[in-house]
Amino acid sequence: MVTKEQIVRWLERLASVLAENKAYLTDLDSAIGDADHGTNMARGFAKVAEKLVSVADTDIGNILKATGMTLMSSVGGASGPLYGTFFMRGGAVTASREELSVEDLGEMLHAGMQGIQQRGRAIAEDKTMIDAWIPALAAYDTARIAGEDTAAALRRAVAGAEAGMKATIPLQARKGRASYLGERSIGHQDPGATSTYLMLKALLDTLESS
Amino acid sequence: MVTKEQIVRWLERLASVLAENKAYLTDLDSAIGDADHGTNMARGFAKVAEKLVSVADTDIGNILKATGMTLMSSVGGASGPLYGTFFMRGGAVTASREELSVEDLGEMLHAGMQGIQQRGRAIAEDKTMIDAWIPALAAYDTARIAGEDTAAALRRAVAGAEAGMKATIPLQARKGRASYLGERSIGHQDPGATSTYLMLKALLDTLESS
Amino acid sequence: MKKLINAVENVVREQLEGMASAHADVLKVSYEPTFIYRADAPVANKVALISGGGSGHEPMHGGFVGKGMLDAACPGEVFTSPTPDQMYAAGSAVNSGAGVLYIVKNYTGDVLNFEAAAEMLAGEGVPVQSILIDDDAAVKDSLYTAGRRGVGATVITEKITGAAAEAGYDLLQCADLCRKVNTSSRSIGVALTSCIVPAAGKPTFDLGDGEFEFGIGIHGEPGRRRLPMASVDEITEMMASAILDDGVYTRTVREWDQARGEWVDKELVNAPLRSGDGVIAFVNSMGGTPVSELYAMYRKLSGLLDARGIRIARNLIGPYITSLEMQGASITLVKVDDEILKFWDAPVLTPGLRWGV
Amino acid sequence: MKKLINAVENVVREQLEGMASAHADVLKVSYEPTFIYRADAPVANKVALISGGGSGHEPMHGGFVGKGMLDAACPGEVFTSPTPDQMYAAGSAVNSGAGVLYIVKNYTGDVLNFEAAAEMLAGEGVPVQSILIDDDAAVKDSLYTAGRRGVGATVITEKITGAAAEAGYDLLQCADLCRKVNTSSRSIGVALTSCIVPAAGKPTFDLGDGEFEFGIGIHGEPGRRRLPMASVDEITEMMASAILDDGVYTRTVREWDQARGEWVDKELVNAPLRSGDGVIAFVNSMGGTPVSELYAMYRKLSGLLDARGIRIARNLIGPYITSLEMQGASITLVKVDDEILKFWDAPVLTPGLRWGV
Ligand SMILES: Nc1ncnc2c1ncn2[C@@H]1O[C@H](COP(=O)(O)OP(=O)(O)O)[C@@H](O)[C@H]1O
Ligand SMILES: Nc1ncnc2c1ncn2[C@@H]1O[C@H](COP(=O)(O)OP(=O)(O)O)[C@@H](O)[C@H]1O
Ligand SMILES: [Mg+2]
Ligand SMILES: [Mg+2]
Ligand SMILES: [Mg+2]
Ligand SMILES: [Mg+2]
Repeated sequence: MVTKEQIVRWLERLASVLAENKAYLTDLDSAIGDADHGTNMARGFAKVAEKLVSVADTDIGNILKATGMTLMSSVGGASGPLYGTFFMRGGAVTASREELSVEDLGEMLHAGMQGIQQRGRAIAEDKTMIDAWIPALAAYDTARIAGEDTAAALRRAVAGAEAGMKATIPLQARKGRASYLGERSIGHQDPGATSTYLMLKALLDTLESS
Repeated sequence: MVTKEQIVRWLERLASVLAENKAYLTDLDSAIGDADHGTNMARGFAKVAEKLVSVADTDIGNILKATGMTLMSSVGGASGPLYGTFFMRGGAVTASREELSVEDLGEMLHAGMQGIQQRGRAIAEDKTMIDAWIPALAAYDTARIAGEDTAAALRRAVAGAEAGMKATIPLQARKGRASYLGERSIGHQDPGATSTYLMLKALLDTLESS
Repeated sequence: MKKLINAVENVVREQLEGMASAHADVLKVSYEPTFIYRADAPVANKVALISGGGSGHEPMHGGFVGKGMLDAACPGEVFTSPTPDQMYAAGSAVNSGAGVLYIVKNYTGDVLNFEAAAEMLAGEGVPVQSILIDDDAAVKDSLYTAGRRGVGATVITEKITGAAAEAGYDLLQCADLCRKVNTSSRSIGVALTSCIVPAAGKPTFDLGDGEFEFGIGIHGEPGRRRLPMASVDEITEMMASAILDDGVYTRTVREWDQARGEWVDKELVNAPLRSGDGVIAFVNSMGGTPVSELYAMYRKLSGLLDARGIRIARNLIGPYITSLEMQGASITLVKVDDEILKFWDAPVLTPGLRWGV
Repeated sequence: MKKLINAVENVVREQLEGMASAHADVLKVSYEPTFIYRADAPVANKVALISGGGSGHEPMHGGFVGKGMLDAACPGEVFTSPTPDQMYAAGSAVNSGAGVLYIVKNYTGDVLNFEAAAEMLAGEGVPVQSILIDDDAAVKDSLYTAGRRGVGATVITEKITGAAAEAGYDLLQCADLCRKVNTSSRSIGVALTSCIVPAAGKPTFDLGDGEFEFGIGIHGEPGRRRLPMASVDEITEMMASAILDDGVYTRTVREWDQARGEWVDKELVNAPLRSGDGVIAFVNSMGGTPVSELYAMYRKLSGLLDARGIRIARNLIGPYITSLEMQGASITLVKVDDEILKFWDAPVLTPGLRWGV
């Protein structure tokens, strides 16, 4: 079970995690992109943290939608509309909810990931954030079906995201800015896959610390 | 006495002297100007050397005028019209002459210097080529009046030019590009005064080597 | 980094304020969200043209707002795509009822943000079309990349489509013309130096004294290859071949289907230039290269086109789509027909491009 | 040095060839001697305007040849003044009988060469006037220097006098108007970086990473002083004060007296700008500074003028009188009256400046 308060604390924690990892993400992006992924994400989630003040009292669906809208209008770049869509779609399937079961959370994550895929059209091994989402949700689903609880399922998801993130290193990018590097994109970890991992990790840490 | 052949040899020698001193003059100009005096003068006298082929058989007046016209249309900068005027005025007072007495040469040099002054309006101690011409011609006149021959009078003129050239070092420029440096122009030898010295020295060397 | 700026956070905002006060007769600027729009917008019965992208490419796009060109432009932070709320607000502000055409450079960031905006605007019942500009011949394929980037052709399509909108073309006609100009265009760019993004404070990339980058986008992103510095004639020859020897370019792009209210795939084809074709030859400075050097490039280019039997019908030479102070240049060739030429020649009154008025 | 050039000896020639082929409808280029002239010159009954100077300041002057501006321009080698034979030949080529006005920037080299040309042309019976442009407020006096250098006002006088000539002003009227614009103008420039003259192959001067040069001419010649790098607001404030707090400027210049056939001295006076005055505000890039940064400068400038009660009647913002790829900017303020504004607004069709046609 994930409560509304935990969702809020997750997003707050994520804002600090991304602020801390700003340079790290930007460095990853400077190797195969334009050196702004850290700045983009930190800027966007700082805005989300501000926004949370006024929406924390509403429901989970609303909080996630507000998060998505805020990311949409403050991140820019490729990642802005992708993560924006993730949260807006996630919000749409959690309308008026005060808490999420392990199934609900899975539904929310799947809806979000589907949004990212529809918007960005990336498939597995394009070397994008999708390469973190796919194994993460596969692991989550397996755990959920096996009857594990939310925290346990999320622990699997985080491990899956981390593996997927690392597996982007040997890939050649076929989507986004990195694709123009061709073979020169090989050998670098995808920044978006990394922020996806940080996102799931922050949710897990929130659940575990409460 | 200076013959027409000596005038031609002078101008030829001057072309090589200026080619040799191109970097030296440009270095002087880079300290207080725009680093082109050597290039300007070398370019102009290379053209004069080319031109001489077709005018060497005419008279001194014509040779000097052709030199002046060639300098006018090939040197550019401040020094182009100044030296151009020098030779054109010098040519005007030596029309149809095949040789020049010590008086004739003096008249030629004075007419030329007057042209430089009318065009450039510099007076003594403005830190220009005029600061070489004035003492040079003063020394020439003194020697001539004392009855010395052309080579002897020229030897005095070259010494005067050299002294005048060196005396530009402590001056603050009041004319030309160097004037914008104000006090920062002090301590540098004027490039135009230097090319004037080289010009007279080349004439002396021509007379002495024949 | 030495630039005529105040605090890096305020660079874009302050430059826009200066622009607004300099060109109050032509345009206005809205902040929060940020967009530049025609002083007389919405223009009754006219299709509204909107473009946008990261800042740092001036005069594009803001400098092309005005009569005969764009109705609005959405600037992002330097080299960062703007966000859907800007594009949506701009669309709402300048739509006269005749609809909104988004002109979108093919950079993933721009594309995704404009797509979100188009959905929002269409959701409000505003007729929307969205055309992708993807003319960068430096990118070889679209199977293993995000497709060709939008570069010099952007300026040309904005000018030509802007004139057509002014002349009364409806939304679908504007979209068709815009797409036609794009599929008639190919570009290639080179960088001699990097630029410095104010917020980064250091050069985007290191380029040795003796090398240049061939086939850059408009941010100094890596090109096809890095080469030893060469003469303008040699560089121009390489650039011209990259365009002239480029085969048929086919790719699938996503366009908004107004009737169905969804994105549909469209196959677009650029045919190679052939002897007998007439072109607009656009020789563009990346910012730091002076116009005098562009003329040297144009000199060689016109000789090369001549030898191929390609006629330069019009030209545009200067800094129009730049990367801050980067030294370098790009060449865009746009195959023309009577319709394209007519709208190219039509009057335009913007801070960045002006003739006939 | 990385530039889009071939051999350094051919830089100017090849750039002119490119320019001639790009703008054949507007201008032609003669070589040996070199000058750029209006395609339709001589224009019957019109006073012919000629300017010139070292190359490297493009679009000035060649880019201002065309309808409503210059009839001819004489380019020298890079940063080296052209020679009298060019100016004389240009004068002979474009004189329609209504006479020739030489517009001469006050650099000793330019002045002396144009003087020689004026004498030659007058010697042929051609009516000649020669007006000096000396607007650089960085130079304090004319007693201990060669006087103020000619900088930004050159563009403005060429535009305004060109329009007057087009409107039928005779030679003396053109000269009077040109002189009036000059004595209504003051400029100040700053450099953030040096440029590289192709033939020299290395920077003209060394400017540390943390400093800028205040009060440069247009070749990066030393300015008033070298200062630690500052914000655009601070730099603009210094520049504006240099112009606005400049007292009466009086100097003696040499002008050609047509009737007497000789040079005569003329005393010229620039009055300080005062509250209530209207100005043309010209914010110019030295080449390498992007137009976006000029807008930041314009933003501050317009605030400062506002505070002084000075109204910006018109503005011009962009790279018009440059020093190759140098980063930096200049500000020129020209006090206007109805005559000046009328001719500023008149149509102009040149590669470098175009409106109304
Ligand atoms: N089409 C796409 N689908 C999914 N993710 C993508 C796509 N294109 C790019 N990305 C992700 O976006 C990340 C880059 O984001 P960011 O740097 O913020 O934007 P930009 O590339 O516009 O500068 C990449 O590392 C990648 O994970
Ligand atoms: N008004 C003047 N009268 C006499 N000589 C001058 C004057 N102005 C400059 N000069 C001379 O010209 C020289 C510089 O010539 P040069 O470098 O060829 O031209 P520029 O200064 O135009 O680059 C100076 O060293 C000085 O001697
Ligand atoms: Mg990025
Ligand atoms: Mg010099
Ligand atoms: Mg980016
Ligand atoms: Mg010079």
